[in-house]
Amino acid sequence: MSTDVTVETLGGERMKLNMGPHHPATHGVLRLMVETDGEIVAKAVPDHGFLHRSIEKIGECVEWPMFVPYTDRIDYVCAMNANLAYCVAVEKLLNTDPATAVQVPLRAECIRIIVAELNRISSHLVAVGAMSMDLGAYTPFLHGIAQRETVNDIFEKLCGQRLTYNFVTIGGVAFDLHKGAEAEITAFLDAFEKEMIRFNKLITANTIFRDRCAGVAAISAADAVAYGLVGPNLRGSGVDWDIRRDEPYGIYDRLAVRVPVGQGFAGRNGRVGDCYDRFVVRLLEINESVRLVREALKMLPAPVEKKTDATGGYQADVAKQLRKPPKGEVRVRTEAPRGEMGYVIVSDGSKTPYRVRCRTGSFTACSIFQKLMRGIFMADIVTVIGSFDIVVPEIDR
Amino acid sequence: MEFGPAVNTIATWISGPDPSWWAVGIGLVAVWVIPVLAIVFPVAAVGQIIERKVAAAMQRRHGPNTVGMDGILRLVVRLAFFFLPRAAQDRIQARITALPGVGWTLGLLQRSGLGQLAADGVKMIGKEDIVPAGTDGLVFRAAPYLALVGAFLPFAAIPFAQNLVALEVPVGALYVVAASGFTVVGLLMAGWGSGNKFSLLGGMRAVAQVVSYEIPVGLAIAGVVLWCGTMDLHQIVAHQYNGQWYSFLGWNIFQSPFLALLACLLFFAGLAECQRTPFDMAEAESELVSGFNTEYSGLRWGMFAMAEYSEMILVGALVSTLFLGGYQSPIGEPWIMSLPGWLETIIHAGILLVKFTLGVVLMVWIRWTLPRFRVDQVMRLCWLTLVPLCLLSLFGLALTMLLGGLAGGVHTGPAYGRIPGMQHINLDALGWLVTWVVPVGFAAVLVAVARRRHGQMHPALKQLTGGA
Amino acid sequence: MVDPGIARPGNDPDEQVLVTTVDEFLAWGKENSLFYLLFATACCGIELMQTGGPRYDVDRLGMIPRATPRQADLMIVAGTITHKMASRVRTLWEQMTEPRWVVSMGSCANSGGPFSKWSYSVLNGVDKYIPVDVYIPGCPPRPEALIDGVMALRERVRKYRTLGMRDRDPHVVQGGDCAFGSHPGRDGACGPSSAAPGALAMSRGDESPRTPQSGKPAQVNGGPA
Amino acid sequence: MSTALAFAAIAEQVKSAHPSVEARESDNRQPWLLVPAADLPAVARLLRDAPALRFDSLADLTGWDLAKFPATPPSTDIAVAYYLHSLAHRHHLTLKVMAPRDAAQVPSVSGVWAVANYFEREVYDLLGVAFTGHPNLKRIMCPDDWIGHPLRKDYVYPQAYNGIAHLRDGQHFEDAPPRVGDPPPAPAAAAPAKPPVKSA
Amino acid sequence: MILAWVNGIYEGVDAFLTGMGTTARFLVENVRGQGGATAVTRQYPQQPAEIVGERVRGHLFNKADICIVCHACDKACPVDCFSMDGERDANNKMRASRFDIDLSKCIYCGLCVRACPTDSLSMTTGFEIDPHTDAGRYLFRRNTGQLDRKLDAPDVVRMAQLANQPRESLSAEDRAWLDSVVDPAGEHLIGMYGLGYFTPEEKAKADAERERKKKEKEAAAAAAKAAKAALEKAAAEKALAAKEAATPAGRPDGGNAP
Repeated sequence: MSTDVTVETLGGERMKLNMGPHHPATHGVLRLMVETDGEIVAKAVPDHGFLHRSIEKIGECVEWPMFVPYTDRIDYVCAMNANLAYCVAVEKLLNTDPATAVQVPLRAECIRIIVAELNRISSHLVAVGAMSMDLGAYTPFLHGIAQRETVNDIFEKLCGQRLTYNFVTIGGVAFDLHKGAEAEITAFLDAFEKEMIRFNKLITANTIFRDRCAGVAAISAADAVAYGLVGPNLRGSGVDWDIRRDEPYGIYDRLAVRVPVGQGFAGRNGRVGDCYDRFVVRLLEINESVRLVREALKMLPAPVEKKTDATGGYQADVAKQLRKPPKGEVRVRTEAPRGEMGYVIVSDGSKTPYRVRCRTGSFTACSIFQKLMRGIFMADIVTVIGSFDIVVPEIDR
Repeated sequence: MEFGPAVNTIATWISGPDPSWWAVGIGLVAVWVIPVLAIVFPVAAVGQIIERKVAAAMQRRHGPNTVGMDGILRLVVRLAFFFLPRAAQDRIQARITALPGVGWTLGLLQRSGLGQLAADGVKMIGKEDIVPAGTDGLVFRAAPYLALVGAFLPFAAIPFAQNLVALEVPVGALYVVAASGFTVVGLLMAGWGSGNKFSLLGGMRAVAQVVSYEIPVGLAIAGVVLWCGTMDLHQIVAHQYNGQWYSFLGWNIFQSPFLALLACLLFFAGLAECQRTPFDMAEAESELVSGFNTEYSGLRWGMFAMAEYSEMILVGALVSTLFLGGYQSPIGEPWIMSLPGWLETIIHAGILLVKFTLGVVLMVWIRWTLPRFRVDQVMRLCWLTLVPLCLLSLFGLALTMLLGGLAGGVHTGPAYGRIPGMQHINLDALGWLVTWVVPVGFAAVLVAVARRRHGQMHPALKQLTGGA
Repeated sequence: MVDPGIARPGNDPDEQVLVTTVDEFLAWGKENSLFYLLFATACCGIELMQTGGPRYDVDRLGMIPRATPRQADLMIVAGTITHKMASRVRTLWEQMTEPRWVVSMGSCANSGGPFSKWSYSVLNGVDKYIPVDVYIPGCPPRPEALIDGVMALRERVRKYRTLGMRDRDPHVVQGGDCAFGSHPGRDGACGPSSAAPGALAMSRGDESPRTPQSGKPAQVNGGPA
Repeated sequence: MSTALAFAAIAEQVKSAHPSVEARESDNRQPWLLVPAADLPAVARLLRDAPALRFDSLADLTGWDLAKFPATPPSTDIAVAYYLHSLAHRHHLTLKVMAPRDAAQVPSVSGVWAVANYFEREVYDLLGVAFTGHPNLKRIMCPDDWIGHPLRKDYVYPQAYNGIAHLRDGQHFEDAPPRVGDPPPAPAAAAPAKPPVKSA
Repeated sequence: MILAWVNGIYEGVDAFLTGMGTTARFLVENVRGQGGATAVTRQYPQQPAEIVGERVRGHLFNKADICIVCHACDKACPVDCFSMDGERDANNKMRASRFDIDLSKCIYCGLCVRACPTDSLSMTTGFEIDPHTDAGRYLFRRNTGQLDRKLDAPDVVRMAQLANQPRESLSAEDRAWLDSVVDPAGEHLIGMYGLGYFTPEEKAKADAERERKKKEKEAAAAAAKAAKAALEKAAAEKALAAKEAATPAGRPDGGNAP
């Protein structure tokens, strides 16, 4: 229960408050036009587009492989997953015609899972850390960042960049795992699990934090589906749906993905689908990702010299296919940390896509803001935004 | 109202045995301003560095450690050797830095972040001080001064040493609470005068919060007053001396679990009064950009920061005075009393400084640990938790005193300092034990029952926090 | 407006011992206490965050983030600035108090970067709207690069003169076709003064366009056309 | 036991209720239903509410300009595609509505799936398809005074916005997309800018 | 209700103590420098940067002596940051006469390096503007935006000093040196800070100079091309005439059929 006051009982005079586009809690350049009566929010209308970089238009202008760096910038917090989504989509397009079919090597698939899940960990670290920072706890955020740095180090050794990786390519991955990568990743995971327990003691189990999130902006399962919530936001409302398990892409069908759903973790004051559930679901997903990375490491086939080898290689040869891909359209859904990252790709048979459409989780998450932000406290706006883990370029693209 | 001995001494020294009012005024200002300038001001400034260093240590960082005192040294050298060309001045500076010990000291200042403090201050002085369009000019300009005055006024009644107190108000405890309430006027004026809606919200939150938390503060102080039978802070300090070498056992906080509880409550209510995390809704950075000081820059903002840290010190000093023996040392007083008067004053002030600095560190520690409350939670905490607990403690305390008196456990302790014949409530060992065991045991049983009834935790959370 | 480049009485360091010494001291403070504005739009924002994090810890250098522009000295433009956002960036910059500096971080803020060619909505370089002191290449720049850029900015801050004549005003708009600011010599974008040859001599070191107390530019040449 | 239906079965059900709906296939054999714009709300409601279909989630709504698509026969319509998904039955469906280029109007489905509100605003902004009955049909990405709809194939890039030139000087755009006039090479020889071409 | 209240207080105190304990442990470990919470800070400007791995994508670097100006990088680049000219050398091999990389646009994606057939293009292992590993600084021109040249450390110091002085106060020698290192047309530079910008008349002069040179070069190239074309045309006509004389039917596809 966030407040006893309903919007209907508020007084007539309201204050218009403009949060953003530069505001510490809007995670970038989101703008909220808030109408409040004192501390109670009567209405909050989000305003988007401050980071609309026309990436979809760029997709129509550059060649197939040249769009991969732009997917990095659609969602830079989990660039690996963003790369992966686009590459899976293009591979599916190529596979609709037997003449251009492409077989991604098994080792590349394993590496993809490893990097995608590692990046999911680091993305969720930013999500939970930023939410706790929005609620005033700065230390957990910095501990999240410190862990993220280790992941960044691994990725930097892997592909040479810290944030915008451009690592997953159409038909495989850009590089094989570097020497000693397996040991490094395992060591990181071991230390990381211990570290997360401390993180949780510090913030998740904290009563102030729990009470601030409990019961705030609870979303029913039906609403969550109707408003197009995806990923942890949808699962926080108790909907058992994960694309990795239910519509597997890559080799996710060989890994048994366990899907945590929201159950009203906050206890007495909590309700299924409140901010605390979304927060805890992310933490549970981190644990699940740790397990998946370990399993993928076990499945990893031995490397071979030939890079296009169907098992031990890491990059299928797709240059020829990409010059003349099949004409038509294809839609692919993948599970990024912020939920479904779906691509609609239309090809006119040329070396440039005809239309690249990226459906992102944050965009649809914003559609429910106006409904949620009624009758809550000013301070809860921050909690709600934080709990949805929005990344602004994903909204605006 | 009566002035502290030092005030009288100074006044007498200025204008003879029967000092005139202006001489008393000078003495008052001197005795009030000296400790404020010499003790509170530096600690308030250093508090910001303490804050940054402690935060850094908790976050696996180093905190400010690159900025040394070289700028100040250069200024000094330039001014001292103004007749020399610049290159020569630079050489002199290099020589000085190379002197044995100097380099080490400078390095220490650098690593401890004190150079950073100097740089911040210097920058703030040079920063443009703007009054944005749309502000209520006078209100906007006056607000920081009021906040600062509100933060410094209460120190007049805090006894820093036996004779270092400006005002010996018989109702000193009340005066401190009343004077510290002045700050909130500054905050409200800042919030209103800024002409910024975030500031206004921040100011309003500050008022609501500070006014509410005056209640638990007052109740907690009332407990001490009840126990000691006086509102004079000096006498409360004197009351806490048991005359033994283990004189810390005489402190109020160890007298009764209720007093200990009241000390905690006073500390937390004080935390709320000075708008620190987890009660920093007035300044909530992620909600209200910067709250009431959103529109302030340069020195005016520096004044608000100074006021905030001074208030932290005030809370630390108040808790120390009321519960932790004030300026007394924890290991008996004779070794201090045997010293010359000026040295005794310095040592006593130093002891109080250590105590309230520890309080400040604790506040910083809390700030970097806990998330922020929400407005309704703060109010609920105040009215539904702190106030009832205060009342309960007061009740328990009164009961303890009544029963203790009936059982004959209360007796008069030895006299201390310059106030002879103080009536002490001082329990003997058995009474002390009973006083502690009974309430704590009762509370433990209550908590155990309550845990069994309500204390379930979701298994997923248990797994996340390490299965405990 | 006087050309400080020409030697004239009072501008020589050795002639104004006190002023230059105090100025040097003030500049030392400014240099070592650069509070930066929490301003991040895109990818570089994450890297900025990580630079403030435990691994790179710019707090060591005296840099702490401030949420409000009034209390910030340095604006690190981290990320893409779109046409829609640009006027807000300008507003933020105007709200900052003197002395203030701007670092443009990453390709997007430098020149539009990956979006410079095909995008219709991205501003090609933030220096079209606000004057930039230091540009840092990278997409996003590594934290080391950011720190390096800040160290270089500090070299510049060290030359800032509060009391005496400034050798060089750091706030002359440097960008190609900035419609604001005080750079008179560029492509006619900044008013007719560029046509007069005499005006060109002023471009090197003219004073900041702001009056000390107003917090607003005293003269805004041009504006949204 | 799976209650998911294949495309043919879904199409059959829809067609029996709305005969104007056609089942089509794209060039790479991806099936979809072509729905006449007028029937869209009814079809949408049927798809959401029919117990065997229950498409409770609108996974994606997008569109593209067919003007340059090498289709047979050539078309200049704007295709608006609805990607439906049923969490209850776990099956998919793609709907398409062809909107004529010059008067692109499609009835809104934001009353059926709440998320369509945002999707439709985006399609309106970027492709210029007006959704009739939409509660708040405003631009969502571009500023309100933006000219043209960027994802149309005949979109002409702006030369300047808000008085600020779009390009840097010294940039070369030999093969860049067409822009409204080119930045004058030098201030002295400023060529008169071409009048802005407003896309439909 | 009272029990719930008591439980609430207990939970609050418990969470408070747990949190304080956790941060205290971090603090102690950090101060003692052991355990999981040791400070992870790399004190960068004071300590050298640690660049991990060998695949680091610093900035682009082209070995001009093995570059064959095949434009593969140009084609692979999503942002068009390359512009290059080639000419035949004595051995009739293509060599780069100009190879400009616009590092203000480069997004460090590495696609060009993967496309390069001769491995002439590579990315440095130092980060973007690392003065430590590069032992100097790379200069980038702002508006024409290309990697300009590399300066060694003493030169960097000298240049920074000179460039931050009013230009009028420089000696003629210094000014000449400065002009030789820094292209006056590049208004100011990325990666090199504190560097001045140049007066508009200087820029105008430099622009005009460059424009003139470009026009001259273009004119020369056009003339050469025209002459060559005329020559070729004449030759082709001659050959065609000869061919037509030999095969009267002629081939309609011009000999391009597979």
